[in-house]
Amino acid sequence: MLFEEKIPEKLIRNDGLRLDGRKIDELRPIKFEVGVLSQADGSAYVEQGRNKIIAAVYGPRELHPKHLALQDRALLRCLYRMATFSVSERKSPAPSRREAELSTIITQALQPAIFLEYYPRTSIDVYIEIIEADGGTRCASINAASLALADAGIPLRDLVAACAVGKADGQIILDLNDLEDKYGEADMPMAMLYRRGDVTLLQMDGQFTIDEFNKALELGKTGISKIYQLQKETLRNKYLSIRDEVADESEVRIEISKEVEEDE
Amino acid sequence: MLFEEKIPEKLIRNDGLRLDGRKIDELRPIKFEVGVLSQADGSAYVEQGRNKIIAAVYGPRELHPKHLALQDRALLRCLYRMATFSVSERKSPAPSRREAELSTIITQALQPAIFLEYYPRTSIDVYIEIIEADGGTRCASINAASLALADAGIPLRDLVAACAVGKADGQIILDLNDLEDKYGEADMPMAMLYRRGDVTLLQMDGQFTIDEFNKALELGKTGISKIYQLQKETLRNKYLSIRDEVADESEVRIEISKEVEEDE
Amino acid sequence: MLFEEKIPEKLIRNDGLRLDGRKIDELRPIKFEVGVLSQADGSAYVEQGRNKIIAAVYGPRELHPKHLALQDRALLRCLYRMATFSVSERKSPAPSRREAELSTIITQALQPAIFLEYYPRTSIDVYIEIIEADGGTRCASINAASLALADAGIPLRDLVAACAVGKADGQIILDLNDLEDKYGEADMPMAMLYRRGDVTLLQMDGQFTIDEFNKALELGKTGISKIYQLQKETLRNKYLSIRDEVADESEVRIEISKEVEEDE
Amino acid sequence: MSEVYKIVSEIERNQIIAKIAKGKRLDGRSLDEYRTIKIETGIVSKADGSAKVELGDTKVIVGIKFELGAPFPDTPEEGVITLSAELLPMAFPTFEPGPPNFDAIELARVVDRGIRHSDIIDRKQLCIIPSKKVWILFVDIYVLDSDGNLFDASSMATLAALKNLKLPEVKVTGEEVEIIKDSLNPIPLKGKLAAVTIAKVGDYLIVDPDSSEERIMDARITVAFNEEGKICAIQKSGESSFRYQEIQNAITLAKNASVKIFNELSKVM
Amino acid sequence: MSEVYKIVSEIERNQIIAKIAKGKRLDGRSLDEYRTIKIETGIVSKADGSAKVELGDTKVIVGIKFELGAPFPDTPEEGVITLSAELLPMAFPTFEPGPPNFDAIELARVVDRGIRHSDIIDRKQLCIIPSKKVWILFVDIYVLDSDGNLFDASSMATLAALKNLKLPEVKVTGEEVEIIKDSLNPIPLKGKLAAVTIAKVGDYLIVDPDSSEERIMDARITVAFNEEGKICAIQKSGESSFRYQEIQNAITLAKNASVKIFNELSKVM
Amino acid sequence: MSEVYKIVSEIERNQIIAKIAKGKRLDGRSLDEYRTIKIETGIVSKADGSAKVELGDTKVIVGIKFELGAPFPDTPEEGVITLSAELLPMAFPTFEPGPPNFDAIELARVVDRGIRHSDIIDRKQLCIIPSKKVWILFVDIYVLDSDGNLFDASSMATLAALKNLKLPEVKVTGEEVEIIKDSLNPIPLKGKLAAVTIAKVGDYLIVDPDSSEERIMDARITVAFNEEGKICAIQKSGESSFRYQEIQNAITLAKNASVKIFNELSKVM
Repeated sequence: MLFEEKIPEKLIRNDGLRLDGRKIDELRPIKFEVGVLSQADGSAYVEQGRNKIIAAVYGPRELHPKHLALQDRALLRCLYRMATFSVSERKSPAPSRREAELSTIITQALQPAIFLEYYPRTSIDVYIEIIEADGGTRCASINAASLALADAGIPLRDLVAACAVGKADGQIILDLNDLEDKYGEADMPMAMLYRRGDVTLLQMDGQFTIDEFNKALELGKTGISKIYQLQKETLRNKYLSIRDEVADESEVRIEISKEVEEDE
Repeated sequence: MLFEEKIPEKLIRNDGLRLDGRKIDELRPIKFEVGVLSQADGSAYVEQGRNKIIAAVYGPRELHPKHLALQDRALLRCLYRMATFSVSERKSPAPSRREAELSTIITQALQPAIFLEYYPRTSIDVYIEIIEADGGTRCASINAASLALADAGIPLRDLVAACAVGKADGQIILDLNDLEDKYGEADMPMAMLYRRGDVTLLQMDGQFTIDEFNKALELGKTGISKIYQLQKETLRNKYLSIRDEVADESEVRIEISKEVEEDE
Repeated sequence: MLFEEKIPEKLIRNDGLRLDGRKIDELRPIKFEVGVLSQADGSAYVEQGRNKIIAAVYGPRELHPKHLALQDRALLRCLYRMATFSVSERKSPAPSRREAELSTIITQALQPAIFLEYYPRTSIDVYIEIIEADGGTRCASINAASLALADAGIPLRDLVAACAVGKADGQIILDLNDLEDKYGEADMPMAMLYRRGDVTLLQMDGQFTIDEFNKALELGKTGISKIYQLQKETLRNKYLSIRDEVADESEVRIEISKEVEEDE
Repeated sequence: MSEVYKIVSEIERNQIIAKIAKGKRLDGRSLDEYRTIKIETGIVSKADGSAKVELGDTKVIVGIKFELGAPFPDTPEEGVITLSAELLPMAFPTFEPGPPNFDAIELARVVDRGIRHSDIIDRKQLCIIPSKKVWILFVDIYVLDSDGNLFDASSMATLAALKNLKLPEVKVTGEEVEIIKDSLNPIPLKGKLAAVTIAKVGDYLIVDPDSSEERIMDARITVAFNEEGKICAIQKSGESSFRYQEIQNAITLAKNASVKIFNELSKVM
Repeated sequence: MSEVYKIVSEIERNQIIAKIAKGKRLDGRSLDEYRTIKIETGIVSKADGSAKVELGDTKVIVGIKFELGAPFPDTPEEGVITLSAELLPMAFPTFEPGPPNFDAIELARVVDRGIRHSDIIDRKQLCIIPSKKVWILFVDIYVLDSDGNLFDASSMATLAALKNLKLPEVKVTGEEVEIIKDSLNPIPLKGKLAAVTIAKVGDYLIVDPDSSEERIMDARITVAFNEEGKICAIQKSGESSFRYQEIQNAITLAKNASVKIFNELSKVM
Repeated sequence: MSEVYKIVSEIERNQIIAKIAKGKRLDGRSLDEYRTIKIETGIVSKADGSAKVELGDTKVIVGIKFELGAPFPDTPEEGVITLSAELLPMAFPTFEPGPPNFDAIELARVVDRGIRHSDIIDRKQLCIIPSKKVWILFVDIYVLDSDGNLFDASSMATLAALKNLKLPEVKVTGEEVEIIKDSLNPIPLKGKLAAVTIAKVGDYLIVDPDSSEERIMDARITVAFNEEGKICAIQKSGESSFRYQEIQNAITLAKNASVKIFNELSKVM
């Protein structure tokens, strides 16, 4: 980082909006795309604010080395990596502890969603690459990975949607950007199997009174519900466009995972 | 090390005693304790001078990776590690070559004592952690490991006892402390299966005439005999205290390894 | 490198000779020796200019780890390493990317020569150590490795001979030395199964017009033919000396690989 | 995991849940009961600060070494605290030697985040010359004996070791920093921190799980409080999820249990 | 390689060769036909230069970050360009996570050698104070989707990213280098470079192999040309050999194909 | 170790012991007989010092490179000698590529300790400016062919390479150190060192074991002497033990064998 960043005096402006013009309970602009890679079994591209993230899924497939195989279910392995140029100061290409930690955190957030017991002794590998980072990459990665799993046709109990909540200038805010993440008073990433009401990721850094915590938890759930809807729409559109393509050629109809569709 | 250490002018005072007040053939104060950990199969805590060392034993147990297994005996693996804060200058947490070397040296010193042939294809793992170091950690570690092996109920030909001898101001001295180790003229760690008269560790750095060497070897043996007695007492006391405890409850009598007991 | 190297103004002198006195199409002095090590199955020592290189071969032999084994042929593995003191500036003892790259390049250059299909599930290991480097170590290593393979009695389709060509002061030159490699305009290492006319190594750095390239390719082939003859002579002499030795003792005659011998 | 082990584990899980359903745990504790805590400080004379915590059979040692060094470019007026954790292979049958795995990294991060966000240490007081020279504290956690709930034990031990830490005075001349011999002083800590771990086992929440409970639990949440009762860090971990409502119940349980930890810390701080 | 896989692969190879013998490839291309090329620049705002190339289904991103640093001792008046490549495990079923393997190292080296020997960048213009301060460029290639011919795609993406790179102006006072804010300028590039890969399949040579062709090919040769038509780098790779005459034929094929690449690069450079 | 190998090894051991019991070894030597020693120096022109030793079929090369650098803080007036060893995979069928294993580390340590404690080199003469600039010597041992007794061979080769080492003169101006071209001088060595290895095979002690004897030996002891006959280093290694009395016998055997080594070293030193 050659040009020093100026520390913002306030994160919430006098008009009650945030520095990027958002309301305190407003998500950043989101773009979801699925089926973006030719070789992977499933893939998704996510932009959330200026985050640019690709997730790809391979599996269920034979697992190497074999001694890692689980007898009663598939082994889910997520790998979160950042491109060297994805952040202001160049990231070393060597895997960092933070990447190792987030890889496991993301695995734990996705695991309860997958019918791993359908595929004993195999692996399901999720690869996540951060092309550009802008705060909240772990949540955006979970959103991308969840879409890629659905795109790969892996049976899911529910989609996993994720979003951070936090505190800035004493107010509870939704979907923190880079600056808010860095200079805010609290940051709490969450992930849920939204329809089921299961919380699969919850971390918090900063300071919350118990009241603030409860308020934040509720706001997080609201943000997650919106992301969840958007994920489903993305898959529905993809499904329709596939059906159109197929219809042109042969009138055959492809069904995607019922789990994804039924809750409209 | 922020405060520079003053190099001592002499290691033997005019009154013939050493800087810590010991006679030239005197051991440092020793404290042995066994059964100090709840999860390990056997464990021991040793203080020898200001050395503070914990040793723990797991095994005989299934060995990973399997291709390391020996068909005709158990594989003994010792791992010697130093806590970062155990020495004056912070030790890097990465394993050092010295730790790797001492791990093998200690394995070789203990190996002849164990009936490894009783447990083919298994491993016996000895973990040693130096909490605080004060010269002679390899010998103190062998003493601790030997106690932990006995505490784990692993059949032994004999206890292994270890002690260093050396030279300071031209005199042969027993059980070198940190300063004597660093500024003395020779350092010779030894380990023996005392009752059997087998030397399982012998290293020397410094300069000895052949006469001095012979004198040092003899003094080392004497020091080892004292440590050996203390090891046996420690185990006997533990055995008695277990018997007492057990007696209180159910009168059942527990036998510990006959090998350890018979030579009184 | 404590003394700075002077960059030469010209690489070809006014008399048309190169700085080391060679003609533009002349090889450096070469010394080939086989059977130089006692433990390896085959070995060779090569001096090419001031390059000093040892190659050794083990195999065909059982392969560890086993999952690397190929069902239909032997696995050829070459390992190219440089001694720390082989170059002007001390080389770090850790394996470098360049060493990893050259190891594979050399493997690819040798592979087409070997009847790997005769020895499924085994490995043939070629170890190359650069004792001293003087430009063109990859070609000299291939020459050494090829001799070591023959010395190990491994059946070969043909010997692999290698040599670099390049450009200096606008002229196409054969067998570049260190200076020519560094300050010349192009460097193109080549390896061939000479008798078969198969090119197994071809790399180029620098700038060639297509005409220059064609000229260089032809000159390279000529250089390779000379090296090839020398390799065969070396093996023939060794074979004769073995036959002599054997004859002295027992009159038994040893045949070395027919492949190597037939093309005289 | 072998089939046999899985069955044994399933039986064990059922036993533990059956007991919990009756309001008791295998070692006799009630669901919200914390184990005995024992804290000692100054146990390693070559460390600049040290402490040992026993939480039931769990044993953790923390040692601190200081060094002079440069601050991070983005916090030129703050000292550096580098916290890491080792799960020694002696501590548990399945712990293996080697570089820190996820569990060790997570342990260090959770303790670090609690300390960091509770504002217990003013990092500015570790600064000597802004942008140039600061104190760097290496805080190293060693788990010697692992009978469950390493987060809470390590958090206590770290706090006690920081309390035990002594730094020398320095004399600054231009950019030269001279350390004044035998001038060791403790550093002021603002308040205390209590990290409390709650495990979910089936439909039950239990406080301070031991290793047998951790083996069969579904998920776990650790909540760190400062003395004012504010939450300073949360970490949910484990392969399963919490119901939305359970999160709130866990926070309440943790808040109540924090009282005992503050009491024990008060004895040494 | 399992026996089954080997047989499948043998069948696939025969199908591809049968088609090639008739002058066509599985995707309908002729033997000397290059796939569609799509180049975008400036795709990562935190990178100092970036580009994405799609070559058929192959997708490669290149990002560049600059730093101030010291030159190499033997080139005190030249900046440093450090080029590396990652074959992301998402890009192909058999790519694995971990440090760069031979394929990644070879990819970076071939691109690097092409750039280096084509003299496209005058490294001297990256020098600020000789022997002391120069620009160091970290050029990182990420392969996202690997449908064959990574050499050519990465080479194009690297060139486009270099064209997209902007460096700030500096003010030099003695040995102090101050970077002037918001003063970014592109660096001048001299000409362009086209790397063209030819695969050998049986007795045939084909241009721009896709992943199915690479799987069954015997060997491969990549030739890099500058705009004057000079050869700047060659790399033969693969486990088999080229006949002496085939080498010369491959050079001609590559020369012809380079025209399309120069055309596409012209659109963004 | 496979069962078959074990049986073969048992047979081999019995054969060797049977022969030794009659006072002879497989290669015809007597129990206290050392193999032929051949020492060459200056074999690598790019090294600053080098030597090759052949001990029977065992072949070891040592090369030394110097650098200017900082001394260790606790020995500010001494140069640094960094000694390491590589057991090249070409040297023996079971040697594997990779970072130095225990055997390589032990080899380097034993040679290092002998050199260090024999006071052959006055490290003070490697000091240029106390606390600031000293010569750092990298002494690298490469085992090319391993037919047993690497300790003794490496020790001789290291000594010969040190004798062959030449350092340039320097001109010191303030804290600047300038190296004077073409001003190479050897460094003075005080005396010599002989490391002698004795193997225990059953109840017998043999001098200078070859690789077949090392394979079946019980334990080994290496003793290093200086020219005055003082012991400078001892290393017992191997999985078995020595009887107390055998230790003293081994020292005597080693002392006698050291004469031959001193003789050979005298030819090149």
